[in-house]
Amino acid sequence: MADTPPARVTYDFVTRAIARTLGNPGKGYFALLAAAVALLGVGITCLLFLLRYGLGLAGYSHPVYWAVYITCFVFWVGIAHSGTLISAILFLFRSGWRTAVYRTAEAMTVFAVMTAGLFPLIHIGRQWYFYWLIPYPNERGLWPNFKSPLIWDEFAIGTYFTVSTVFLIMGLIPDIAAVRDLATGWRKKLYAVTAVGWRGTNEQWRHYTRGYLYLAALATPLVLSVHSVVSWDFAMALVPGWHATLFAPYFVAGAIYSGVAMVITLLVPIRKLFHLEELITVHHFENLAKLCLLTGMIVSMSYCTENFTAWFGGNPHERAAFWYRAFGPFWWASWTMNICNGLLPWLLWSKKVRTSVIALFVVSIFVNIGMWFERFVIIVVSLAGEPFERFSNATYNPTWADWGIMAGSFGWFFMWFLLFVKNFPAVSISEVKEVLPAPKRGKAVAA
Amino acid sequence: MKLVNPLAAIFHPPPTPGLLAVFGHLDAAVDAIGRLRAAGHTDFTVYSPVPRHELEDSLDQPVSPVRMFTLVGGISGCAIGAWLTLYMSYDWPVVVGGKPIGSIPPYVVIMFEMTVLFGALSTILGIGFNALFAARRLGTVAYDPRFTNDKFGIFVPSEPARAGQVESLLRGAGAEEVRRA
Amino acid sequence: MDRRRFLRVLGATGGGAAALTGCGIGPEPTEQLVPYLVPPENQVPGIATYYATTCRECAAGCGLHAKVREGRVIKLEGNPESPVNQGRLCARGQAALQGLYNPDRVTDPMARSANGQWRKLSWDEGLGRLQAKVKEARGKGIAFVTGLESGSFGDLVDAWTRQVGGRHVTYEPFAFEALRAGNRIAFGTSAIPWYDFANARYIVSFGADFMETWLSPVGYQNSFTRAHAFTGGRDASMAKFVYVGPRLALTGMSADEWIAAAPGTEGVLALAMAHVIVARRLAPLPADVGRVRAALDAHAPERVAAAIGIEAKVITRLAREFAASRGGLAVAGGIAAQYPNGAEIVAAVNILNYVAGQVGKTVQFGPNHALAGAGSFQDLTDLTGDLSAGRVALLLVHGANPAHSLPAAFSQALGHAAYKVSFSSYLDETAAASDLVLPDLHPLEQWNDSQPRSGVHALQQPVMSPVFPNTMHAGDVLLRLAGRPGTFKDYLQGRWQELHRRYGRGRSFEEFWDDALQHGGVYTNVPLQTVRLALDVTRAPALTGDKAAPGWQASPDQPLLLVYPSLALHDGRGANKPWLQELPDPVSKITWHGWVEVHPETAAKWQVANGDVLLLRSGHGALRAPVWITPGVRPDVLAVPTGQGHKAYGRYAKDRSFNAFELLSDAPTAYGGRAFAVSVAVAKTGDHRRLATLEGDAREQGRGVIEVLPLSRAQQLKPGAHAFQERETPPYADRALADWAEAQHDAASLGDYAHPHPRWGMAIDLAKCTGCSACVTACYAENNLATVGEELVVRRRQMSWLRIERYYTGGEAGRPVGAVVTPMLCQQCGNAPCEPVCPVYAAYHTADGLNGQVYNRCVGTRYCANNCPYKVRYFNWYNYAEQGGEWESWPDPLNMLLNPDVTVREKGVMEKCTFCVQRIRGAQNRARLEDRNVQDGDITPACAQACPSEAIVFGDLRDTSSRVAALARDPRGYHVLAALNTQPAITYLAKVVHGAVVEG
Amino acid sequence: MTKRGGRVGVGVAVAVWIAVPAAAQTGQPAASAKAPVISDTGRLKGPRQPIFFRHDVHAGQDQVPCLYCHSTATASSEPGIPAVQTCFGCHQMIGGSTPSHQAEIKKVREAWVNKQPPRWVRVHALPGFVRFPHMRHIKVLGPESCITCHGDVRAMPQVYQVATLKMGWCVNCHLQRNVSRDCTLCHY
Repeated sequence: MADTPPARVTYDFVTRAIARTLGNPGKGYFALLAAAVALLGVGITCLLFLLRYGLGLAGYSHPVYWAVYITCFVFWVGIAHSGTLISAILFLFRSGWRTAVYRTAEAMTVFAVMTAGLFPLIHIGRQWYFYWLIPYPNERGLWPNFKSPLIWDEFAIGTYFTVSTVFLIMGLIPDIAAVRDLATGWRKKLYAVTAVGWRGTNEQWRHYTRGYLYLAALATPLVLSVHSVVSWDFAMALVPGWHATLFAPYFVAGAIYSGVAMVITLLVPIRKLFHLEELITVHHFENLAKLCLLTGMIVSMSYCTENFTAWFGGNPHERAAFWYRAFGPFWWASWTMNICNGLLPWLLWSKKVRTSVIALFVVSIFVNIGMWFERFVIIVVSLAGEPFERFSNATYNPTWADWGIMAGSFGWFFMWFLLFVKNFPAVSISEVKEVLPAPKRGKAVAA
Repeated sequence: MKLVNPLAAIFHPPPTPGLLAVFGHLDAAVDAIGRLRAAGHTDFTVYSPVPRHELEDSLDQPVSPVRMFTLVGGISGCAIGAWLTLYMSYDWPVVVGGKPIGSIPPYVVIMFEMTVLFGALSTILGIGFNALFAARRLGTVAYDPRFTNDKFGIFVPSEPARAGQVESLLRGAGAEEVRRA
Repeated sequence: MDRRRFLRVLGATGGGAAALTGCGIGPEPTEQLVPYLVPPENQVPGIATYYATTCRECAAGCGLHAKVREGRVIKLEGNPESPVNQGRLCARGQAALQGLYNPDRVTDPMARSANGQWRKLSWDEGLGRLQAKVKEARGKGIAFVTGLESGSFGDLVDAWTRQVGGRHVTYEPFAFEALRAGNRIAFGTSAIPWYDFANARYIVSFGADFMETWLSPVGYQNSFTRAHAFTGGRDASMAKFVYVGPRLALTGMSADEWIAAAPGTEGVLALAMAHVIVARRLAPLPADVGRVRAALDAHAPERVAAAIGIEAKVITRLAREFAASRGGLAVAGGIAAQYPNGAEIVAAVNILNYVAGQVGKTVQFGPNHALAGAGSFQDLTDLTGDLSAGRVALLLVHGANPAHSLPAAFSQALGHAAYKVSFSSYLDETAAASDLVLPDLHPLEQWNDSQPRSGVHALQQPVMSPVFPNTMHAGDVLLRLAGRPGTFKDYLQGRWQELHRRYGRGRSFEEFWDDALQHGGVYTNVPLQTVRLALDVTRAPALTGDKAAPGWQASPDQPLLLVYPSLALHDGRGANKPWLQELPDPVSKITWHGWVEVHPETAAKWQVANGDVLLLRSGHGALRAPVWITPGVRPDVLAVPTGQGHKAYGRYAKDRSFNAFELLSDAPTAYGGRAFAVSVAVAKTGDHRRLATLEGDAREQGRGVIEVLPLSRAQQLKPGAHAFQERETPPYADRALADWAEAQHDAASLGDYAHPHPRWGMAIDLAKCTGCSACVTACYAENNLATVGEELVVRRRQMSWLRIERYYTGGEAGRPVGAVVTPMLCQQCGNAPCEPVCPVYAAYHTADGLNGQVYNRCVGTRYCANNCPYKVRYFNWYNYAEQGGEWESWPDPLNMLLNPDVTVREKGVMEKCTFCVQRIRGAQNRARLEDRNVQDGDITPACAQACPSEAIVFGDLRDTSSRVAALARDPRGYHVLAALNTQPAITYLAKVVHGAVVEG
Repeated sequence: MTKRGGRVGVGVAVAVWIAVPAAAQTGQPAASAKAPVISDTGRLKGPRQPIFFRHDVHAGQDQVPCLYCHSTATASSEPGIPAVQTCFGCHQMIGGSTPSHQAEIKKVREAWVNKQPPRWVRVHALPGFVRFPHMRHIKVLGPESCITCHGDVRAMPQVYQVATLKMGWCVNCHLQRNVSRDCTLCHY
């Protein structure tokens, strides 16, 4: 660890600092929660209209059969990825700094996957038959088509949601026990149940640490696979601008990039509001920024590769698609994406930026916007720009139904996230202690 | 003869007699474990707020059997994935896009996801089983809320007759506090 | 559909309906079964019966086969026995169904009460009122306006008007007065001859849009294709087609050469060509050519080339080619016959045909068109004058809507008529201004006959009981008014006694009548008449040589505006039929509204873009039209279609876009016709509207969707050659792919795929396809396609399974402008990209090689549509079948035309062309009942059946003896986007052009 | 292709008089010899029809072949509901032996006279997206095969649905008989 925590950060300090975040919420919290629920209400209203009248209320047109909903789907799945990256991959890499931020990231993962998972259900034409995608024995003797990338998606997203939820709950158990032992009243009862009898005995830790390791080992390839599978939704199709072998690594990098940005976006206010400056230090932010920088560079590289192969490959459809992206009617979306994702991460080479929480917060928001537009460009602009035969070329105009449900998804996500941070430790208690020097007789020695 | 409520026996079992030592320092707890093991104690319980390798080393327990659960779960998940895709394809053969009916490459994705899903779920099951098995006496041994905060603890079951000896051993190792239960 | 409503309709007419096959994707079946009281003859529930009748949508009089299921007509097809249309049918003819089932039909007799409201009457009341008015108006002027009626009804009207001392005015807004006048000038006869396109070797059209609205579009298009099609190894090469006109109309898009002569100089060009032929003796000249020699000398190419706007050597070349072909055919029509000098242009073209020795060969007087009998615009303006002067006490209107096509004068004049009676089935502008509406039966519900051209006696019979039982045949009304006994059917049969005497060949009248009904009429040959140049031929001003460029003079700020009839809506009578409104105009691809065509240079000069609304002001009226920029119009010319701008007429027509007739003068031309060209002042309004177009990009951009071969190259192709490389892959990769496909086929050989099966395929000959879009409407009719309305077309939600793509070629750097068209429909790929991506197998491959789409399995992920490179999958964004819903496509009783063999798709479901799988399965069922295999020709998809050019052939590709398999082997054959290795089942045969190929 | 011609076929009745015994001679499996007398119609299975038409009397006891009334089943995808004329053809002369029969037959005659066809309640229905070509099934399985889907109506005083007529049921039969189960066989 680069900088030693101040001496007053002891085990007891950590427990109390984090347990304090679970106190009775203030007006600000309820205001935020109400805003999230209101957004969700907007989304639900739009969805009800959609169910009643049909998908025509959204802005789809003839060649643009997927649009904002699938954009949001990919966006939210992408957001999810950094959580698992930080909690599983960095766990395997034994990166000590992850402990302070991983819980937030992982909760974000679960809620982002929950949000993402709604979109495939919302965007299908006959939402009430969504269960036909599930291989269940039925009277008709029909099964789904496992050759369809959408079924891969269903399995990938389903597995990802299950595993990341399990992983989150696993990590929470010792912390809930810690909170239980400090709490009083109804909270004590709640935590007593949810801690499932955790006491930190040697037997518990023995199985727990082993199991946690294997879960991390399973989650690591999973996280790489999920966004690869999502990218194959596009790469398996022959739409120019989609059909690229580059897509899996490109999407995974992009996902982590956007996810890390979202972690920063969420952590900055949480740190401030919950007074966790001593636990989540600038050092943590700098490490996140470095991750952001790395993945951002991969994404920039992918953009260059994509455009280069489109030109170098000589395929007229491919060339036309990329020309349309840059200079067609959606130039603004493409250039938003290019500037936010391709140019902005270069700022992170500067240590000044990396160590300025405010600067990082601003950059992270732009990265989020850029990454949303990246998906929009890939999905909508590719479909609109080069439908192989020019006669079907058409434009696309999103409607209130698109924006409403997208807003609703943010409401849904933040509602769960806000409920989580106020009721469960948003920073891991036991794991932060792991990287602190253990109390020893005599003077404390760095672990 | 007084009837024993079986539920009460499960939820409110009689406490196990023994001593609970509270340690403020990790090395003191490690020291105590060493002394207890040297003295021939085997079934004492160690509490710690964090998993520490020092404690693991001093306890020298076998590797958790959870990994077998993961392995079996993963392999069976992969097999279920293969069965699901191939059986369902051939049960009602439908040709799509000129591809073979049982087309392995796309099914690898399903097999992989099922491997992870079943591997993860059986890992959880493994942790649960093992921890529950280990915890069958848990309610009966003494506990202190500080163990999830900043204190380490050791509970040594002992007959009241031998308690004094154990207590002095614990105190000698540096226990801040020793309670009889 | 609401079956109970349907049953009520039939029940009221004494019928009943047995178990109807359900429409609708919902699981709710019919709850009640109502049996027939008496089973109707010739009708078996579940099996279609066909009745022969005649189309009355325009003056061409094509023969129809009406397909009737369970007592209701569900589709109109061409009658193969009719010499008019050879079993083919245009979009308008097929859409007659939507006139029959139109939700805005007048259901009962109505009279206008004192407060201006409509009040329903009983028939006795209505007839009594009319009777009284006739009595009252006797001697004070009675006028009966009808459309062109060349049969018994027209005669009855004639007889009745004579009886009551009135007059009968027949009015067709596009009546080709100039053809009659021009023929009178040239040959002294006002007959309109029949043109033998099929045997022409060189065709020059001076504005004649013979594939759209000119005389007999379906028949002429069919025979044009016979001359202009390319057949490998044929002795005679394909005829060359030159189109002369200021605007590249649909007909012009098929031309090998487009000459955008200055408007009004078409006749000069014809005379210049005639001059070359005469001066250089390129053809054996007729004896009386001397009569025009002086006039021709005044039109030497060098003298007139500048006025026409082309080079003299081009004129000489055209004349040489025309004469050398020994089968030249020059036709004049369209806008060329609607200038103020239209008659002279027609006369000039006649002279060209005459000096080339083609009159009597490709131009045949004898089987003359009935249109010659139509009244002229002059007749109507005379009537308008009389109306305004109060000299008409009773006006009766049937089958015409002059208040729409003469919006200012006639509407005003109507106010001066004491009493106005309309027999219209719809509340059109004229009917809405009437005092009494006595709704006629729809032509598909009534007896009548017509004589579209000499020798063709076409019968009309009711093909179903009236949809609205309280309507009455106008013929019956007249018979009752005249106090004559019997029904109109009796009257009709009475008139057919004479035909029986002539053509009965010893059969009883009953036999003769039944035979005529079965065949749709009596078709006889008419001897040709010989015509000679008229003595006073040169008296026509244009032929004197004084005026080299008659007509209109260009001026930059007063461009010439041409008003041309819309192919789909014609003069506006099609405007209340959603099929026709949603049918993209074959040229502009715009639906549901009008537009003004502007050349790109002009648009750049004015700085207007597509959709910018211009204010066009002529001396007679003004209108606002959105701009559509096209290279297919001269820079100094604007063009607008007719058809829209109705003030009444029904929900689909009313208040839609503009009425182009408003710009036109109400004064007749010298030849009694109407001038459809007018100078306009143009002003930008600053408004903009999104065009409801299906066109994405007007240029094909070398995507290989449409391939074109020059004739010289096509003629060299030997059988077995491949003009188009199938894939951009080296041979070894091709072999590997073939081996792979073989292995896949083996791997899939189980279940339904284990046995040898047909592979249904299609061949589309682009050398024949003209882009007329009859197939599009046929598809709508056969497959229950929803019409979605203007707003949704703007958002590209059209459901047209089959679309005609039109790409422009040339235009820049002086390259000649042209257009290429292709039908684009599901290619039924062997390796279909849409199939593997469907998560529920709703898109899958059938054993017989179709790209199945199971509507009831579809959950609507739309992945298939994204992955379809041909973009031929369409999604049900809304519930178009919802009764009373905002997007309802078939408001009652329009839903009665739904094909019970095809599921009506629910919202959220993907749909697409299935090669009319219901027809395939039907043919297979029939073959199975007869213990035989399906034979080539048993199955004809709706598009192939309708196609006037016979460009589409369907069949089994695995049956090497089938027509389609032979065409698939044609060296001109290619697959669209073959490089994607989708292995389409549709083989397109490259278009062939005279001269060089111009890239897009 | 003439327009429908004659309206009322009086000769139909005569034809029926000949057809019924002829049909009886075609050697059909003897169904129940005598249809039972039913006193309590309320307890019969199946929906109640406007006229208590007894298939057990017609098809069972009197052995009228199914195709006599549902004649189009061999030619069309629709089996056809017999027209009132068909009923009246026989019942012009057959008036019924018991009062209850007579009462029901009177309804048929009234329907004919009043030109008001009865509104039968549909028993066997398929969703709108399913095509079932009756003629192909009869062609392959024979004219006696109606039982396969409709049950033995010869023993049903009032017709009720026997088979589920759901997709799995159809597919099962197609599998057993090794015929195609291509989706567009039935769905288009």
